[in-house]
Amino acid sequence: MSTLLTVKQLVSQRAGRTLFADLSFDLQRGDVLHIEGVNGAGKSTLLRALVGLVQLQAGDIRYFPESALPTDANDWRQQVLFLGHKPGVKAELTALENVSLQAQLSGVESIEPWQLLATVGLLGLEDLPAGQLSAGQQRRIALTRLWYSQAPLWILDEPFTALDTDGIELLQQRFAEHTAAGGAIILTSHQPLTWQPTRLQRLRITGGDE
Amino acid sequence: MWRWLHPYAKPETVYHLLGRWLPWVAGTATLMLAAGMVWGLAFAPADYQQGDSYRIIFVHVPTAMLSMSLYVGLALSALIGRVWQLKMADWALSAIAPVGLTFTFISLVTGAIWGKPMWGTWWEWDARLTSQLILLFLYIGVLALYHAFSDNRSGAKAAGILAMVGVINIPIIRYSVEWWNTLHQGSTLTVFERPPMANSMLVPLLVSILGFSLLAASLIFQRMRNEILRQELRRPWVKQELAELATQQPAMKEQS
Amino acid sequence: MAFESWQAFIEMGGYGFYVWLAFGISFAAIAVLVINGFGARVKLQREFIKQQQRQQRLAQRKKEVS
Amino acid sequence: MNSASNWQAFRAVMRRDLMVVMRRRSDILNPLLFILMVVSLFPLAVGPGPDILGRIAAGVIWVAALLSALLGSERLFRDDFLDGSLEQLTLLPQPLALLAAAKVVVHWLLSGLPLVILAPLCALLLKLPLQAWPTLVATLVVGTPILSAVTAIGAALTVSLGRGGALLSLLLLPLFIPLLIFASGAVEASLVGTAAWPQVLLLGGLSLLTLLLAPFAVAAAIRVSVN
Repeated sequence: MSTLLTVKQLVSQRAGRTLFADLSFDLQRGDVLHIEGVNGAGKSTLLRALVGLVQLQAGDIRYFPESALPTDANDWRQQVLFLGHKPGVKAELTALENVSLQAQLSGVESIEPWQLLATVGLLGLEDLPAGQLSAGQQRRIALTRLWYSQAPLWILDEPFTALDTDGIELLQQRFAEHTAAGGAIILTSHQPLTWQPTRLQRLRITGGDE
Repeated sequence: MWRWLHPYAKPETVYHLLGRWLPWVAGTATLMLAAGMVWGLAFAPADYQQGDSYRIIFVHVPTAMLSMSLYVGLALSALIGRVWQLKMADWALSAIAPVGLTFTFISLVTGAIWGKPMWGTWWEWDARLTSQLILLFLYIGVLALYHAFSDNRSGAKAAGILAMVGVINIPIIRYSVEWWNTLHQGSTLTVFERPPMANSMLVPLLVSILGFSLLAASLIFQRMRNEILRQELRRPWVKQELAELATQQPAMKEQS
Repeated sequence: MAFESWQAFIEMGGYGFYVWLAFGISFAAIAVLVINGFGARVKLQREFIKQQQRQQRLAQRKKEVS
Repeated sequence: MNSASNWQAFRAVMRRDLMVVMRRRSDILNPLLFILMVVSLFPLAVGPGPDILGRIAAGVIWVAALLSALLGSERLFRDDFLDGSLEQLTLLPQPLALLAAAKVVVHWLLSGLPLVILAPLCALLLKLPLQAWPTLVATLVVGTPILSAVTAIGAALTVSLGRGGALLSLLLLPLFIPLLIFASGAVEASLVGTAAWPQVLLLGGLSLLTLLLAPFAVAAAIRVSVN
């Protein structure tokens, strides 16, 4: 079962405007799907629709289409990791608490929060409230999930926002590991990838034009 | 996971269907209402206790009845919209709510006016009037929530959830208000609970109830049609429909 | 007919003010609702025309650019 | 795939919310101070005679409780919505209603429970006769969960609007009317010497019903709001 996701003929209209119509794609293990488009083209809407946060007007989204088992909603939610614009980091809690609570919520018990924070380069900032950290540092706290998540499919909305070049480099290394291990990634980004994935698909959403 | 988000009923079909029914329903409503009002005001005999003041019953009772059933209808359409993902049912909410609100308002005001000659005061904390007042608040809440969203679709869904919560609460509210009323020995004048009526009063009342029901239906149809147009503004058939209307009213076009 | 004259009908056995006030307010409220319904339609048409103009501007801009 | 059981997720949400609010103690304290101040306004407004105060005490305390519930309710989901935690919650495999219930429980622990503890002080200030104190506390114990649960519905519905305040009161206050009637009715019953337990029992039933149903409404409302 190498196909993780098939999407057929998605149609999205928001506030009376057609964002995209007849959008279809397949995602295999090891694939990276880079979704491009200008501001307001509907990239975020598409990603949010994939995880069921937004209801679209028409279309079919199927996770693990080759699986013989009936895949109910709970099943795919464990297999997909979604990170949106907002990092989901609590400003009142320290970096360390944020990481361990996030892991607990995703049902992962055996993590080393110190280790994870060191990996994303937040060593020495562990016990500061996250609200005192910069946007990029908060983003890094959220991104620690990528280092322990066991979900094969990552859906990331603008993961590079607010990160410095080191951070972007680090993240792309992690992407490479993930795809090499048979995972797949769907991401939106205004920056071109500096890393060349072996299997890169590009999808351009024009948006608005009818 | 799979889901097919297909439209069960085509908005265009419903729009035209409602358009075809509207004149008939509205026409019958006007006739029935006229008949009910004239009969009630001029031909029904005066009440032996309340004299002619009881004639307010011919608007008060129908609107009070409908205000309740419209709220239930509101919640029902919200439920249908949720369970079957029927977007048309979501839209119905914004068509029903203003009608229900107006009817609640009418029943409340006519109740208060009727109370003045009976109790000697414009407002009495009578169980029925108090319940009606709370129902008015519930309607206001639903409408306020609907209009607070810039996106009509989310607004309809949110207001639908509120309507469902409200409809579960209505029996509890009614019961609590009645209990409260007996506790405080409030107004004991049973203006609104009348003994079995003579046919000469009952028949015009039934005619009025029917008339108001049809009026509610035609008002809802009218608003539902507007709502369909608003939601489907980008569809070709709506463009055609509106373009036709625009050419019929050239003055309109220049104005904008 | 429950009344002997027009005068009696208007007076409603002394309750004329209340009865006519109740009926007046009721039908005024309904009238507001009906007018509001027609008004919404007119507003929709205006919105539609505006939208068309916006599209025309967009198309024109595209032509100029290309 | 080691995914958290429902119970684990429930506890994780509770722990996180408790920790967050513990860092912002003023959020717990301010509504309580508000109640105290509203309560002390009444003797100033209607005069300190015990006959008037004792009669209106239960009503005043309950109205103040309703208002303070509204005061703090906006924050229930606002921060979670703004920082993206709310949408992450909806994406968890666990039922959202369960996680919503966890948030309601935390809200009750930090707003309802302190209110119950504060009640004797309010009763004292308002010169509520001693025989009615147990009933007042009992109504608060069974009534405040309703307050938390229904408030959560309203807060979830308005969280994406940014200007929920007045709108929230508009939505919620009518729904609180039965609670107000039965709670103050119970206290009044014990004041005149009749049995108050039927009303308290009724409130308990309503409370259970609300706690059972409200999480589903909250979950549905959250899904609409993150859309």
